[in-house]
Amino acid sequence: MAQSLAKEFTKGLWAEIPPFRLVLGLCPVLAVTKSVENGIGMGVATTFVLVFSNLLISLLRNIIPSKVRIACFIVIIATFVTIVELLMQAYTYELFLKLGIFIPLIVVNCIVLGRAEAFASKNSPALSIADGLGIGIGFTLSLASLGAVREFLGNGTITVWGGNPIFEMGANFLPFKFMIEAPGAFVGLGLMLCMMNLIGKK
Amino acid sequence: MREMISMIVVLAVLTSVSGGLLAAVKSGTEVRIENQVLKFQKAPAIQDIFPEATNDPLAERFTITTEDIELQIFPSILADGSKAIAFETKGGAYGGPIGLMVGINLSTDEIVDVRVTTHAETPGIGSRAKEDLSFVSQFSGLKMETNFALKSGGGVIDAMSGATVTSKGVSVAAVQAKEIYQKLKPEIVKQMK
Amino acid sequence: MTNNKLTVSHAPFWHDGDSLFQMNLNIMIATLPAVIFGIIQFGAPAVGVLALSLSSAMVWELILNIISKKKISIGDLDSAVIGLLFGMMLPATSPWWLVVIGTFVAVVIGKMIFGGIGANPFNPALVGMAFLMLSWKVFFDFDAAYINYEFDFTALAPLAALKFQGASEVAGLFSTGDLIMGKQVGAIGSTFGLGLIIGGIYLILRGYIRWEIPVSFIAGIIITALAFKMANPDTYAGPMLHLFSGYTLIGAFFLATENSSSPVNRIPMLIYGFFAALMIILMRNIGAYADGTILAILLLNLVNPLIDTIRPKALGKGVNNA
Amino acid sequence: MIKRSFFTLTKPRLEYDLVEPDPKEPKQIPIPSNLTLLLNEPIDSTRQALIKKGDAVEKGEKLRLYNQSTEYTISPVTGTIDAIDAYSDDFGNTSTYLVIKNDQSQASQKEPITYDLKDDIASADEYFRTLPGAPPLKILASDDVKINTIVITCADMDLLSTTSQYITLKFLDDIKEGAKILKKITHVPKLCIIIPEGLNIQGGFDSIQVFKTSMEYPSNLPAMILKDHLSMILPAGKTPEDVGVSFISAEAVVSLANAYKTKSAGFEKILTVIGKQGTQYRVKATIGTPLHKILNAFSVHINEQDRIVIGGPMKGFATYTRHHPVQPDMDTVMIQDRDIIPELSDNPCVNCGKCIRICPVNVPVNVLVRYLEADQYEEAADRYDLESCIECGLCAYTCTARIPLYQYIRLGKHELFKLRALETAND
Repeated sequence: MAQSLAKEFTKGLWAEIPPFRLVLGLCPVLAVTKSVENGIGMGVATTFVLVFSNLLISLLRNIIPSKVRIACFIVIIATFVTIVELLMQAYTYELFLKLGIFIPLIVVNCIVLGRAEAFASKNSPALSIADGLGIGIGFTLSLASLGAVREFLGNGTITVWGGNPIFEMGANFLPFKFMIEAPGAFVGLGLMLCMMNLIGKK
Repeated sequence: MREMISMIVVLAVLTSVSGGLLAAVKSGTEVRIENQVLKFQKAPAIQDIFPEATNDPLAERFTITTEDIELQIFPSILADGSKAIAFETKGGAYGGPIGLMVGINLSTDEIVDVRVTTHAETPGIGSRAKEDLSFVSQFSGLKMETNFALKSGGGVIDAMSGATVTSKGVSVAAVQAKEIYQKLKPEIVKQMK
Repeated sequence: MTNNKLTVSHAPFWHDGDSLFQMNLNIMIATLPAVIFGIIQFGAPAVGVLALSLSSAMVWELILNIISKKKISIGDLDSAVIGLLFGMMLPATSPWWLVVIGTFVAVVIGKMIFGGIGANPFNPALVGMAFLMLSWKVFFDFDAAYINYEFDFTALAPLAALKFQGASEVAGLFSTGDLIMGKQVGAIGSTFGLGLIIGGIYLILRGYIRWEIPVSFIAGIIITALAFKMANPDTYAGPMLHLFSGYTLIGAFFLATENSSSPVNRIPMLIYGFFAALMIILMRNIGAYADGTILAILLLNLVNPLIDTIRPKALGKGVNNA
Repeated sequence: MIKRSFFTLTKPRLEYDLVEPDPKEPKQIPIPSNLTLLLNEPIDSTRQALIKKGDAVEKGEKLRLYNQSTEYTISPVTGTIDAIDAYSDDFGNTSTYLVIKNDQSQASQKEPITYDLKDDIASADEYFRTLPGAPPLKILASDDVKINTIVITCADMDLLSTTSQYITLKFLDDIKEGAKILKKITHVPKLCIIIPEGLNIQGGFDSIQVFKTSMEYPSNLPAMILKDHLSMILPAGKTPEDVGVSFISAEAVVSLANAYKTKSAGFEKILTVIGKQGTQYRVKATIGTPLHKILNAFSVHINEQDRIVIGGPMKGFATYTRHHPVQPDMDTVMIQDRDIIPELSDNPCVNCGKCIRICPVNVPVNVLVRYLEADQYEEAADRYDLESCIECGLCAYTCTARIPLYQYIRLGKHELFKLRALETAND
């Protein structure tokens, strides 16, 4: 049991790491990775939703009639997303201002619905939590790393939490602003995918 | 038929439980959220606009409701004793709406100062509207009759170089503030006593 | 009678003698009037930028050839043309690293990773320019770039002046004759309108670019700008200012006509040129950018595969029984 | 090789050569000691062949491989069979070649074979398929194909070649005679004749309709003649025979007329030889003569890496051996010096659009070649008009990237044909 738990958890960190391996949930990936901080925030919010929706769907998997399962999943996911949104507004308002409209979009994030459909609705609660946690942390890591690349190139800083950069290039550094813009997200994602494939090929 | 009923029951229960849950969370966080909005968005702007206010504009805020607008007004008494108000308007820009807090002196009808509250502009380009005060300080002391449009649009405001759309958003918000003010001034004065 | 070997190959056994090298060489020759004028006007720094841009573009391609273990392909001069056109779009005061990064983006991201010559969906030089303009806007402020120069004409970039001061302010500053003769501030190779037109006509006559694109492009600029001016003469500038300032002419003759990213059938070429020009005027008059040429052409590059499906019916297509 | 002109605002025009007004007599090449004949049927080692090495053959004798064979060839000389072997062409289609040793001593003693001819197409097909000019008697005689129009082409298909025009000028009466025979034996309702615009022909052709074709390449290709003169659009992927039109060369008509006159087959083929400097020679050679005999007669020296092209510069094919024999359908032999051979490249298409502008039938060559390079032949045929191509070679002639486009298209059609055959077989 412990072994399969570990397996479900670790697969989300490399073998099926979203968005690179699954290439799912690209909308938030492209939109919020302007900085590491935003990436982590979005990742944590998604992880929260993922874990709880996985848990609940796994618990209810024998009750939910298969014909209306997608509707039920959406209701469950949407509930958790709204809760996350309200909590963020109440406790981390600054982050909420940055992530803004992308939080409600977690509802339609393919990763969340995908895990609900592909995993949680077929597996036990413990495994579903491990899966949700693994995928969520993998997602957070991807967002943070893409955020780091884009923030570093595009702004010359790396900000992990709280608005103060932990790393900053000198005043002479003229940042590659393109990477902060939306097209830079595509280019950055493409180059990272290319790197991952180069590493994974061996 | 059995399946049908079970479908309806499950969905109904699920939605009502989630509805209830959301209502509970919402009511639990409502006050805190409002405070957060005030604290992070409006308070700094108001502090900047009325640095020497002798009252507490945040605490004395009130809301004016007419048929089509609902407006939160922050009244202030300036150092020289004259009355002023501040309220927020929105103007569309590059990355979404720009919120602009406009402070107006009630007795002279002049703009005290304006501050950008919320924006989603590109860092380093449009975001200068918030950080670089030389742009917004152009509004200080302008009469309400002035045309707040950009110079290229026939007004008096110089656009930030390289950030025309953001500048335009700010100016649109200012023009909107002017219209609201001219329309609601009697009501505001009445409420302030 | 010795039985020595013969050459065996396939028909046709004639060729008109054209080659990629010839084509690219001719494009480079066509840029000469504008380039020489730019060098005279902006002096030694312009030579530096052009030389670095041309050489670094070729070096990037060479490096990519070596890394990907492909045949060395710089001999077809394609990256040289990319580098040269790229350099022509830069202000003479660009720092060296800007040029090198720009050619990297142009050649590597714009061309090589799509599969090299002929496979690029966008004009590589424009991809490089778009990256740089979004990243380091400050270097593309031509007024600031030439602050230390002394010119015997109005030292204002016409389009930036138009954007920030309005058409009525700009109206008297630039005469069409001055603009054509290069008496304006701008990028190294884009100011000398007459030279660009001469180069473009040379290419059209030699058959290396297709006349439909520049002609419909220029027609699009004139018609759209005129429509705007007629709607509101105070706010919008006339077609001549738009035509002879910014990147319009280099766009019409050298950028929009890039082979891989432009259509080859007649009607699509006309649509492509016209709409690129329409987008430029829209961006200049309504949008946020002072000069939208680069983004407008990139946008039309994007729809090129779609519009290029409009083509004449091939002989016998769909005929079942004659 | 024609270089592009300096200014090329309009697309390049390639014009057919016109035969000189008063052409010299062709040079007669003596019958060589060894002749090679091609037989369009592969060797089947499991069957007993009718002919074998060492067999004696007579001039005019019909040679077949097997009893059931429909393919045959006619020996142009009296002698012995020296070799029978397999031959394979560019695309790997196999056939057979026979080498016949000429034995003059025997020839003089015997009377030439004459045939028992009837005035119908089947009997003509029985003996005259390999006449000089290769008349399409097999198709005309076939019951599967209904031919209602025969077009006699006195215009040459390819550039530089003037064989057909020469024959038209010299043997006009034979053509008229041959046309009458054709009409009589085939009962085809419509007979027309194609004459190049610039060729000055005296006299009319009675009931035969005459069309003058333009001198601009490729207006003499069958699909273009159908379109320009017969108001028929050749459907993509179909041959002219499929729509009831058969093309026959002027030489074939002339040799048919002679064959009926003498009741025996002729073997003298007229050829245009184009030397390295573009000089034209005209020769008369027996079918089966190796090419080097002809070239030696004009002292054309062949160096290493030169090219011998059978056919014209646009549609011909290069042979790997100077022993390649003269064949019934051979019109032209072109020699290219190694220094003027245009080099090809493996560059990808750069989308310059020159092929699009020059293509006479609007094939989207730039897209098509991308599919062909990726071996997607069915897609190429369905969406990018592979089969509409009339194989004029102009796209490859003009290609900036020097892609062998014409070869890609021919290969594509060949592969497509194989794919379709496979599908039919599976069904």
